This record gives sequence, C-alpha cells and structure tokens, in this order.
Amino acid sequence: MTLTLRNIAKTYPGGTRALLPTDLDIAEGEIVSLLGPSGCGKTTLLRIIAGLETADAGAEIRFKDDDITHQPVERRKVGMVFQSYALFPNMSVRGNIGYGLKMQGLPRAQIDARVDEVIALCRLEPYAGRAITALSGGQRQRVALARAFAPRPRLLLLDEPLSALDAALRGQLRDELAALLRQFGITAIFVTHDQDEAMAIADRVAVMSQGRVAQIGTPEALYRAPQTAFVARFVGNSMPLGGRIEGSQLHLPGGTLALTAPSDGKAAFVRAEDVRLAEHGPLTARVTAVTFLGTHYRIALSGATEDTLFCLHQGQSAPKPGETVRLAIAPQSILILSPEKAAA
Amino acid sequence: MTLTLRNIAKTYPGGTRALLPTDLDIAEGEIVSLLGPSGCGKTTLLRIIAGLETADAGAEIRFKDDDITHQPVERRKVGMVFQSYALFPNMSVRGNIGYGLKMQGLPRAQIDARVDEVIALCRLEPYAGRAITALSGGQRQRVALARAFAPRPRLLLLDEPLSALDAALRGQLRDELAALLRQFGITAIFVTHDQDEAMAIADRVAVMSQGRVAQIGTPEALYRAPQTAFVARFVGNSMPLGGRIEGSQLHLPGGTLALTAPSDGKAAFVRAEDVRLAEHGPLTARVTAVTFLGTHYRIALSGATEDTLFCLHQGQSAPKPGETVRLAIAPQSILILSPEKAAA
Amino acid sequence: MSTRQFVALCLVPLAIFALTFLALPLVRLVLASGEGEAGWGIYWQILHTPRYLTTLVQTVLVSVSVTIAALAVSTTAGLFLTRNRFRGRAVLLSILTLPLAFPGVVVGFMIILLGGRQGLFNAIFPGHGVFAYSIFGLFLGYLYFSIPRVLLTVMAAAEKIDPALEEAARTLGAPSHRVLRDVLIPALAPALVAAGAIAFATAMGAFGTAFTLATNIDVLPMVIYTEFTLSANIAMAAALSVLLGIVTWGMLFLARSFSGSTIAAGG
Amino acid sequence: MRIGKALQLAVTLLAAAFLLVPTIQSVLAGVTVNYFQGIRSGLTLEWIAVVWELYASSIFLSLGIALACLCVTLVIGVPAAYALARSPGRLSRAVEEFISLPLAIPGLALALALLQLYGSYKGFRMSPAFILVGHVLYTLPFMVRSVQSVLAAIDLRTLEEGAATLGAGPVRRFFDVVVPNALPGILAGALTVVTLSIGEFNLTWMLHTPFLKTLPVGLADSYASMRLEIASAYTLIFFVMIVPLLLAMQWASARAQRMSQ
Amino acid sequence: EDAVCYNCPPEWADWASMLKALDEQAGITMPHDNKNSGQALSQMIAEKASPVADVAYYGVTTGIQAIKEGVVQPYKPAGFDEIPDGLKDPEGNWFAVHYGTLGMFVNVDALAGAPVPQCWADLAKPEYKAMVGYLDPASAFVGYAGAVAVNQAFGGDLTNFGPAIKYFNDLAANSPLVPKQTSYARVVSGEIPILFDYDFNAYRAKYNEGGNYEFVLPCEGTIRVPYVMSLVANAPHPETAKKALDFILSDEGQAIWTNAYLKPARPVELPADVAGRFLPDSDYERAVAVDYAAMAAAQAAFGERYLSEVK
Ligand SMILES: Nc1ncnc2c1ncn2[C@@H]1O[C@H](COP(=O)(O)OP(=O)(O)OP(=O)(O)O)[C@@H](O)[C@H]1O
Ligand SMILES: Nc1ncnc2c1ncn2[C@@H]1O[C@H](COP(=O)(O)OP(=O)(O)OP(=O)(O)O)[C@@H](O)[C@H]1O
Ligand SMILES: [Mg+2]
Ligand SMILES: [Mg+2]
Repeated sequence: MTLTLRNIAKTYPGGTRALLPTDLDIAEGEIVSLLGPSGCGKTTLLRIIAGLETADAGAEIRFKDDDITHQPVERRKVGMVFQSYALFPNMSVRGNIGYGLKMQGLPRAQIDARVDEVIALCRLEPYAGRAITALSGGQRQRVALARAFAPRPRLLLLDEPLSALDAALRGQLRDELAALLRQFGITAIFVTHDQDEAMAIADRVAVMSQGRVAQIGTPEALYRAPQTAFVARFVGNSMPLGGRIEGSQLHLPGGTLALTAPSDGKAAFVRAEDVRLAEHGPLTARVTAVTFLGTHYRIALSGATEDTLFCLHQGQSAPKPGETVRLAIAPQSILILSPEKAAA
Repeated sequence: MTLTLRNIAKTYPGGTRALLPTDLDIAEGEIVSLLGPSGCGKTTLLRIIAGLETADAGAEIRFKDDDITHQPVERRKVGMVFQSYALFPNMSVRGNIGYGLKMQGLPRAQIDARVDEVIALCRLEPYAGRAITALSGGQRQRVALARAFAPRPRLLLLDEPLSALDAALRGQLRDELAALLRQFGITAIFVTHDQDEAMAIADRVAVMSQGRVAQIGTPEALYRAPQTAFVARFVGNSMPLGGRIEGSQLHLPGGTLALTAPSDGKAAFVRAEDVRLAEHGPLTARVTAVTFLGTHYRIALSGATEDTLFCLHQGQSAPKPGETVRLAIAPQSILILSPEKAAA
Repeated sequence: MSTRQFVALCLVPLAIFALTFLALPLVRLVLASGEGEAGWGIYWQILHTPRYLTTLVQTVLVSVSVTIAALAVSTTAGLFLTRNRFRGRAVLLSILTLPLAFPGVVVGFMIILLGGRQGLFNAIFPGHGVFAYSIFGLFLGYLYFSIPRVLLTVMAAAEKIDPALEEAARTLGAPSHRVLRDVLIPALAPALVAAGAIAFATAMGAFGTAFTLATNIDVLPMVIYTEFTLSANIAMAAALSVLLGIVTWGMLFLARSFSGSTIAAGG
Repeated sequence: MRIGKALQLAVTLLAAAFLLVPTIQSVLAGVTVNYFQGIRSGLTLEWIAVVWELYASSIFLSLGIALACLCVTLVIGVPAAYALARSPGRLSRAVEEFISLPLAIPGLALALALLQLYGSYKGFRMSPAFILVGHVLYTLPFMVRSVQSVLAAIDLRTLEEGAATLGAGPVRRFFDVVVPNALPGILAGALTVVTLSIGEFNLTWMLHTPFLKTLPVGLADSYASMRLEIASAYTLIFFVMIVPLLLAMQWASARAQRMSQ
Repeated sequence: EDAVCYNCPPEWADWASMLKALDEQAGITMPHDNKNSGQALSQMIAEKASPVADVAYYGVTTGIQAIKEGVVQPYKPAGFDEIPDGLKDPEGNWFAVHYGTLGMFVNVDALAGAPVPQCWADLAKPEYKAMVGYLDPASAFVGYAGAVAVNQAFGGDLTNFGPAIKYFNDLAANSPLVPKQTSYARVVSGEIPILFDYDFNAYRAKYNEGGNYEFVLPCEGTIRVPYVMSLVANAPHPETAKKALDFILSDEGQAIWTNAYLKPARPVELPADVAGRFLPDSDYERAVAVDYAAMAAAQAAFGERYLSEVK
C-alpha cells in the first residue's frame, strides 16, 4: 500500500465530530474518490492527509514506509488541487506551475524544462504567459492541476476541483482529468459529492456519511451491491419501497411483489429504471405526472407505494396523467437491505 | 392569442445585437419555454416583454387587444420571477407576497385574504411570518413565485428560476412548479438553458440560438424532428457523424452506413443511445474510455467517425479500453439535416 | 415621473451643495492665490523661497516615513489579528482602532503625555525622555492616528484573502517566510497602496497635531496657518493651500487608480 | 515560525500600548488633584466641573452641529448614493471623486476657501451654519460611500425591477425597497458622520468665531492655555462622548460589510 | 448684550476676571478667545469687509499696524485723557490698557535641579536644553517684544536685528519650544520650565498657583511694553463694544488689572499688598521703554528675517 491511514478522527475545536475513526488504504497508482453529501467529512479527511489539519490523537498516516503523521505540510510532497483553484494571482501561468519546483530549489534551467513539459501535457501552451485573471474557469482548472503535478507529488489530492464549473464544461473536464491521471499513473484522492463524477474518475469509490466511510469498492460493486440503504440511495438513486415483507413476498398498497428469497425483517429498495409498465404487472398505480426527457419518459406514480414511485419509461409514447397503469418489478432488481443499516 | 410579439429586436448600446427581429405568439394558458445556450438572447426577450428593456424601433407587443409596446413596467401587469428571486429582504414573506396587491391599492383586508390564499396554495404556511433571510433556496423560490402570482398577472415570466438551486432540489421544484402553473392555468414564459427543465415544464419550447428562435414546437417534436443541426445537437444531444453521403449510403472512416433515403448534400447526425454494439455491425471502432454510469456505460469510441463517437450501452458488462468493437446504427435513427442549416 | 427623471432628481441636492460649497470656494481659493502683490508669480515665488521648499520637502519626508512606519506596524498587527483567534483579540482590536476619530489636537496631547516633560518617558528616563516637541514627536503623533486607519484597511483585505492560497503554497513546499513574500504581501498590495495613500494624505494635511505640539518644526499646514496669521498674507496661504491640495490629491488619485477605491473612516 | 509569531505579537502589543497608554494617562490626569505630583495628591472631579463650567456650551454646540450634519448628509447623501449606484459609469466616478476632494485637500485649505467666498456674509459667517457647511463637506463622502457600498452589494437593480413588475413606480421603489435595504449602510454612515463631526478640528479651527467654539476647538484652546489637569479632564469628557460612538460605528460598519459580501 | 473681543484669553493678564466682571458688573457677555496679537490682526484684516470682532486687544505695535490696515476706528473712552501720551493714538484708534515688563517666567520645580537663570545669555547653556520657550516672534506680539528685548540687550537696535537673530540661532541648539499661543498653563504645569513672558503672568503663578515660580528680569536688560485695545471698524455691536472699553478703563476695570499684577494704563495707585509682591524697583530699572512706532515699523521685516534665518 502506498498510503495507509489508521484511526483518523477529527473533532473541531467547537466540538463538531467531523470524522469518526477511519481506516483507509490506497495502492500505488490508484485513484480513490471520496463521495458523500455535504458535511460528511470529505474535506476534513483530505486536509488531514495533506497535513493542513491535524487529526485527533492516535491517528497514523504512513506513506510507504515513512510515518508522516507529524510532518508539516510543506515537507509531505503531496500535491493539492483546491476547489477554488487557489492560483496565485500575482504570478503568470508559468510562475504558478513552476512555484513548487522553485521551492524545491531546482536550478532555473531544470525548472523551465519541467514547466514546459507539464504545460505541453496539459495543453496549456497558448496560455503559458498569461495572467491568471485572463483565464476561463476551465483553463484555470488545468493550470491548478499542472501546478500540483509539476513537482511530481507522491500523492495528488483534489477537493471538488470541478464543482465551480458549469455543467457542460464539467463533463468535458472530468473526462480530461481522468485521462491525465491515468496517463501519469498518479495516485490520487478525489473528493466530490457528484456520483457520476466519482464513478467516472475513480478506481474505487469510498462513500462517506456522517464522518464514516459507509462502503468502499469499485463503482459497479457499489451500484450493484450496496451494503447500506444510504449507499443504495446515494449511489444508485434507489427508492425505498416501504410496505411489509412476509417470507418472499412484499405487500404494497398497490399489490404484492415476489422477492428472490425470504427476507422477513428487511427493507426493500428499487431503482426507477427497474420499474416497468406491464399490462399484467402485479402493481396498480395512477399516473400523476409525465415528463418527456428525450431518451425516455419519467412517470410519477401514486398508489403503488406509500410515497410517489417513479418509473423511467423508454418508448415512443407514454400514458397520460390520470390514467391507471399496471407495473412490474423483477424480483432480482429489488435490493434487500437490513433496516438497521437503512437507518444510517 | 393572448400575447403577440412582432418584430422584436434589440441592439444594446455597446452594439451587441442581442436579438434579431423575432415574432412569437402565445395562447391563453400556454406555457412556453425559451431554451438556448448562454448569451442567445433569452433574458433580453423576456425583459422586453416585461418592459424592463426597450426593444429597437418597429417592435410591437400586444396583449389581447392592448398595445403595450410603450407601457412602463409597473403598468403592464406581468408577473416576473427572477433568477436571483429578487425578494425584498426588508419585508417578511407576507410582506413580499402582499406587495403587488398593496401597489394596486387594495384595502388591507382584501390583501390579507388574498395573501393567505396564495400562501396556502404554495404551501408556505409555516414560513409566512419569517424573514426572507431565514428561508432556504427552495423556500425562497416558492415565495418568489407566490409574490408574482398574488396580483393575478396576465402573464408570468420566469427567468431561470431554478438555476440557483442545487441539482437535487432543482428536480423536485421543477415538478412542483410545473404542477402549480398548470393548476392555475397561467400563461407563462419560462427561460432556461437546461433542456430537461424546458421539456419537463413547457407545452411548447422555443429553441433560441444567436438572437433568433431556431425552432418552436412541443418537446417531442423538437426531439424527434429537429429542423436544424443546432436544435438536433442542443435538444437531442445528437453527434454529427461527418463522412460523405452518396445516395442512400454514408461513408465513414470505420465503415459504411445505410440511410433511409438518398440524401446527397445533406449532413447526418446520431444520438449516443442509438449507437449499438453489434457483433456484425457495419462500423469498426476502438474503445478509448469506458465510464460506468449506473444505469449504463458510456463508451468513447475512435476510428468509426472523424471525431470521438459515444455509445450508451446498457448491460451488465462493457468492453475494456483498447478493445476493438463493431457498431450498428439503425437507418431510421440517423437524422438527416441540411448542411447550410447545420452551420447555424 | 420616469425612473430616469427620478434618479436625476436624486442628484439635485448633492449638485447644489457641491457646487455652492465646494466647487465655487475652491475656484475662489485658486483665484485668491493670484490676488497678492506677486500675482500668479506667487507660485514661482514659492519654488524660489528656500523656506517654503524645505518645509514642503520636510512635510513630504515626515509623511512618507509615517506612511512606511504605519504600513509596517499595521500590516504586522493586522495579519497577526486576522490569522489568530485568541482570548482578548477583540479588546486588542478595539484598542488598535479606537483612536480612529481622535482629532489631531487630541493626538498631539497624547504625544505630550507620552513624551512631554511631564510625560511617561521623562518620568522613566528623567532628562532623556522628552521627544514630544521634536520632529520625532510629530512623527509619533502622525503615526498615532495612521495606525488605526491602515490597520482597518489591511485587515479588511487580509480577511478577503482565500486561505487556500496560503495552503496551496505550503503544499507546494513553501516555508512561512516564502508564503508571506510570495502570497500574502502580493495579495495585500492594493490594500497597502490604498492605506498608505490615506496615511500619507492625512499626514500631509494634519494641522491639529502640529498645532498642539507647537514645535518650531514647520510642516506645510502650519506654514499656511502662519502665513494667514502673519499679517494676513492670504494670497500666500491660498497658494500654499492649493499646492498642498494638489500634491495630496494627486497621491490619492494615483493610489486609487492603482488599487480601486478603498477608504477608512478618519478625522 | 514560533519566533515569527512571537515577533508579530510583540509588535501588535507594542502598537496597542502606544495607542492606549496616553489615553489612560489622560483619563487619570483628568481626575488627579495635581498631576505633577501624581496620583498621591488625590483624586477629584473638580477639573471636570471646571471644564463643564468653561466649555459646556462648546459640548452642546458640537452635539447640535453633529446632529444637524447628520440630517443634511442624510438628505443629500442617501439619494445621491442611490443615483450613483443606479448609474455606474465614468460620470458617476467623477462625481464621487469630486465630492471626495475634502478628504484629500487639507481642512485648512478648504476652510480658507469657504472663508474667502462666504466670510463676508455676516449673518451666515456668524451662525453655526457656517461650521455646519464645513462639517457636511468633510463627512458627506463617508455617508455616500457607506450607502453606496451596501447598495452595490444588494443587486439593487433586480430588486427594483422586482418591485416594478409588481406595480411600484420610482418613488415608491425608493422608499419601499432602496432605503430599507440600504439601512445598514445608512446606519454605519450616520455613526461615522456623527463621530467625525464631533471630532472635526482642521476646518472648524478656521471657521469658528469666539462665540461658536466646538468641542475640539475648545480642546485645542485648553491644551494651549489651561493646566494639564483641565486639559485632561476635557479630553476625558471627549472620550466619554466619542468612544461609545466609535464602538457603535465599528459594530455598524462590520455589519454593513458583512451584508455587502 | 454680546460683544466679541479678539485675543482676550482667560489665562493671560487675568482676562478671566475681567471678562467675568464685564458680565457681572456691566452686563456684557464676551466669550474668551485664544488668539495672539498677530492672529487677531490678520483675522480682522481677513474679515475687513464684514468684521466679526467688536474690540481687539494686542501689543502696542500691532495696534499701530491696525491703523495702517484700516481695521480699527477711533474711540476715546472715559479716562482716555489720563493715559500718558505715547501710550495712546491721539485719535483714539488705540490706547493702552496696561503695561507689562518682559522677562523670564520660570517654573523652578521643573528645572530639574538647574539654577534659576539670571541672564538672557544663560539660556543657551546645555543645562537648559529643551527647557526654554518663547512665543513665535513672527506671529505673537510677546514673541516680538522678546526679540526686541534680547536684541537691545546684546547691542542691537530697531534698525539692526542682527544680535537677536544670532541669539535665537544660538538658542536653537538648545531645542527651544516655540508655541504660537499664550502658554501660561504650560509653564505652570512644568511643560515649559522657562518662558519669555511678562511679569504679570509670572506673579500670578507665583502668588496664586501652588508651586515654585519665579520672575527674572535678565541681567542684560529688557523692555517694557504697553498692551492696547481698539474699537474695530464697522464693529457689529459698536455700542456694546464702547461700553466694554469704557468699563475696562474705568476705576473698577483698572483695579482688576492691578489685582492681577498689571501696571494699569491710567495712573491708578497699586494697592500696597500688591506692590509688595513685585520685584524691587532697582531690578525694574533694567527695563526700558522703546519707540513703539519704530518698533511697529520694524516688525514685519523682522518677522520675515526670523522665519528665513532662524533654523
Ligand atoms: N474549521 C472547522 N471548524 C469547525 N467545524 C468544521 C470546520 N470545518 C468543517 N467543520 C465541520 O465538520 C463537518 C465536516 O466538514 P467537511 O468540510 O469535512 O465536509 P465535506 O464533506 O467536505 O462537505 P462539503 O461537501 O460541503 O464540502 C461539517 O459538519 C462541518 O461543519
Ligand atoms: N445590458 C447589456 N448591455 C450590453 N449587452 C448586453 C446586455 N445584456 C445582455 N447583453 C448581451 O446580449 C446578449 C444576449 O444576452 P441575454 O442576457 O439575453 O442572454 P441569455 O440568453 O439570457 O443568456 P444567459 O443564459 O447567460 O442568461 C449577450 O451577448 C449579452 O452579452
Ligand atoms: Mg468539502
Ligand atoms: Mg439570461
């Protein structure tokens, strides 16, 4: 393992327990994403790794064989990309990118060569001499990345580096960023609260909730086998079905669904894309709203479950609001999770 | 027609031609969305209708039989919901909602009754007495709507009322807003640059581009029969295929596709969801990146067309980057548009 | 009434007042400076009278040194106070900003209490602690009222610096003094220029302090006052006023165009 | 790092001591029987009584002028700030620059200018209005800027447009929307104006007549010619008046600044 | 009734008592006013078109200049005739109200052990460093009178101010204080241990303030000068002003001066207890009168010279 975190916790002076004791291991060249809702402790964990925040007593941070728990930031050799980019407005693009190298005391010529190289890699040639203020958001993001890259950090930390951008640019830069990170084989931790972003970039995603890592795994594992209701909801947009489970049957207001196995005492979840309109389906529901979304219609349904149930329907037409429809949900697409975990 | 716009153009003092002469008709109770990229003139058109901006000479704005072209804002009886809400921070929720009625000089008791009514409709009872600063974004949005509703405007104008909200809240409020507008049968113009939002809310969508209305129609019509390449791209996320059309055949770097009809001199477009992996498909391509997006994989492909081609692939697994795959695109899913229009 | 008309109407009181009591008197002042025996040659005369020139130079020198000292002290204190939270910080901040509206006369008196014959320093170091009436006393007086002004401007600017900038520099390996040099000072530069300009302008125009200290060290405002009270040499007083006004306004204008408008309350 | 911090703290404390010590001395001197002999000579309120007898009228005059100055700057400054905020541009910048001249031009020069032009209108020259004009000149830019910065921060244009679409004309908008929302700026500006007016000396010294001595003129007077204890007692009274105002002013501008972020 | 006097400072020549008496006995309210002679005159010149002041009090030479500037008008109050010739303008444009003799006003306690100086020349000694004060000779009449006194003491005359300039330049090495306004209180409080000032101020401190004060008539000699008053031309309240001047020259008025150790302008007998408090007459013999008209004539030129030559 390149980076080993043991027992990392953080209580802020005010008493907020931002992070409960957490362990995490990251392999060489791996990209791990910290995904979770606002306030769950993502930034806190990242800043502790960077050395910008000190963890509560008992923590241990190892980098390969070095114990860096008490090393000051400037000696940790971690690169960091900030949400606000934190580019130095008083330096040009070149100046920013070369700053870390200058701090390492490299000779001028070597710095120049390395800066040129990074500028080329990040396709920043046209802007190299510009002032930071003369760059667009996307260009700034690339400079911030280049600046963090340049000193060849052992570990790159990125705190929501895309969240200040608008949606279109974000998608594009997300792909570029993923490509760059892989190209260099950089070990990186990427913080985000956007599920798509986390999945698109990371090898493994650590889903965080209220100061804990709720589950860590590949995007597919998280999506297909969420271990807690929180992960099911946050990563897969699953809807709780509610109702009552008796053996292999789920009794709902609109009908009864079959389950793959007896699951008494558990809770059932389903994704909107797994709810199908089926002429002879076991559930009855009333259409309350229909939205055409291009590739599909999103249909809001009442009466099937206690809450509104959504169905993503592909096809050339859709039922009208007010109509009554029948629905089917395949037993294997129903997620069964422990209710105590569902409380998380 | 309730609202008739003729020959509306706008040149800003600096010389920017924000709006080229535009005609638009809106029927009683209809909800029309102005959809387009940033800077295409949506806000300008809306503000001209409101009377907040004056159109270039020659414009005509009629409201039923009134010519309101030169009426000042405060007499036009249009309601407006601003992107920033523009709620009065010095007044309570009630104060804001009642302000328009107060300006009409209604007696106190009547104002109170009407405010109560609107508050109930917008489910704002718990917040009625609060200060504006003590409301969340979603609550503010509802107050802004209630304030614009209260004086029963002849026309409601909404300028990206949801864009200041985060994604989750936005989806929810979009649905609520659509329901409210329909419930009251309000004639409304809704500005947005989000395609999903336009489609979810409007009866008809006017797609704007560079100061013009490129196409106006129902969401389905725009999606299924875009008349320009711009609309195809902006509304349907269609990708230009490029290549060369000869008769009913489209020659691409990765192979040749069949078209439904001879289309020499035209341009071909396709949507990512219409590109399928098919063992014996006519196109050959190399996988460059695969992103797991939960419901599907997004696969970036090179070699099939001159640019990168994307394919949305549903299934339990996906090819790996570097593999070579074969693709099929059904002839009826290829959009054929005039290249001169494609330049728009 | 249209909005445009109403907005124009809102400017009417200001226009009347500023014309009557600012524009016209200033024009009159300029005219008055040319009404002496020397006519407009009075400005030439100023430039050729060593006494006026030395005074001008002395005034500028004192003001410049005060500006530099105030910037150094206030930047140090301001950065310290923005970047550290501790018990007593609020009190310290109040102490450092309270003298903001002390008139120059009061400040002069404060300096007498510190460095006069009866002052604190003379009590501690008898015979060696009298500095109130020297140019150093004047310097201290100007420093006294410049510190709060500069401090407020610097702190306002320091609070706006994104803490991530400093953190970014540190993750790139910069030690504290490099962070200060490469990040903090450049980020503060506009505020420092603005605050420095204000300190300079205030010192140039300060009259009350010199008046109270009643030293025989001449600064321009004192000379203007003397010209006015020495057989009412109004033309010379006016000419020197015009000169002083142009020099200080010019400095402020330069600074403002460099740094955008920043202003701290002051008397 | 540690040493750097200690040094910073030392400078901060030293600066604070430099500003605070003489004020304490002056407060003490104001209640000491004989400052030359020190506190041992005993404490007394006698000097304060003397000051009251000699200078009470100047204190009231200063308060009166400060209030009048506040009214005038409100009437002139608030609408002007609104107009300037509504029409940003080169011209507005020029107007702002012009009314800020009294901050750059020494008070003595301004006073001289006023005396030159209006000194011979005796009724005016001998009335408190003459001093008032000087104070308004000096404080007006503070009021305008304070209000303007708050107005600039609240997206005034959109708020007004909101009110306009609800049927409010320009005058209604000014009183319903502009003024209430500019209140933090108005308050901060008002406190600044009052504080500065009470402490104004540079202009007033030239503008006043023997019958119209303001507080700082009286202070200068007492520094020049009264015994140290009386001067100190007078300074003490000045502190008692000005310090609460200053604290309120700092609180109000902090609030206004928070608003404009 | 209100009237304005320019340069009637309460801490000088006991104007405090005089102003109080004016209020109580003549019903005239006059605010006290801290100017100096020069300031009073220039203010009157500046306000010539529309005067603020009704009466003015200043050193004799300033009074003479005031005529030239045309800012005063003749008035002969009751008792005018009793003022000796030479101490009044025959037309009544100015007239003396009291005399003073210039010397050194010393706060002995503030000398930090140094002996009380006896001569003008002593003051340049290092032991008096930063202890000497004199009012600005270019502005205040006391200052000018001091300059004339040292000038004569060192052999100069009203056409040759060289010795005075040299003296002040020597003194400059001792960092003197040069206030522009009356500084009685500063001597009393010890801020200025030695001030060029009049006997009356020094005696008032010596006998009325708790402390150790001395008046010294310097060994090289000094001058005595009258202080005069005028009615301002176009005074806003001429009648009140005339009443005030009448009062000041009346017996009651002159008595107030005598109680304040001032030698009155009219030959009013000094009360015995007061007379006993003055320095012996033998000392006063070193104080001479000068040609006040010539002194007035030389004032402006000397002021210029002082400003440009004394550093
Ligand atoms: N300096 C601080 N002092 C006190 N509490 C803090 C501090 N920084 C963060 N917190 C609290 O710690 C918790 C975790 O904060 P953190 O910034 O790590 O969350 P996050 O997951 O990064 O959220 P976001 O997505 O909003 O950035 C939150 O409750 C936050 O309010
Ligand atoms: N007040 C103005 N002065 C000059 N140009 C303006 C002004 N307002 C808008 N423009 C310009 O007019 C064009 C259209 O602007 P408009 O605000 O109508 O676009 P929009 O479609 O609403 O864009 P967005 O989605 O960014 O809000 C743009 O090029 C814009 O820069
Ligand atoms: Mg965070
Ligand atoms: Mg817009």
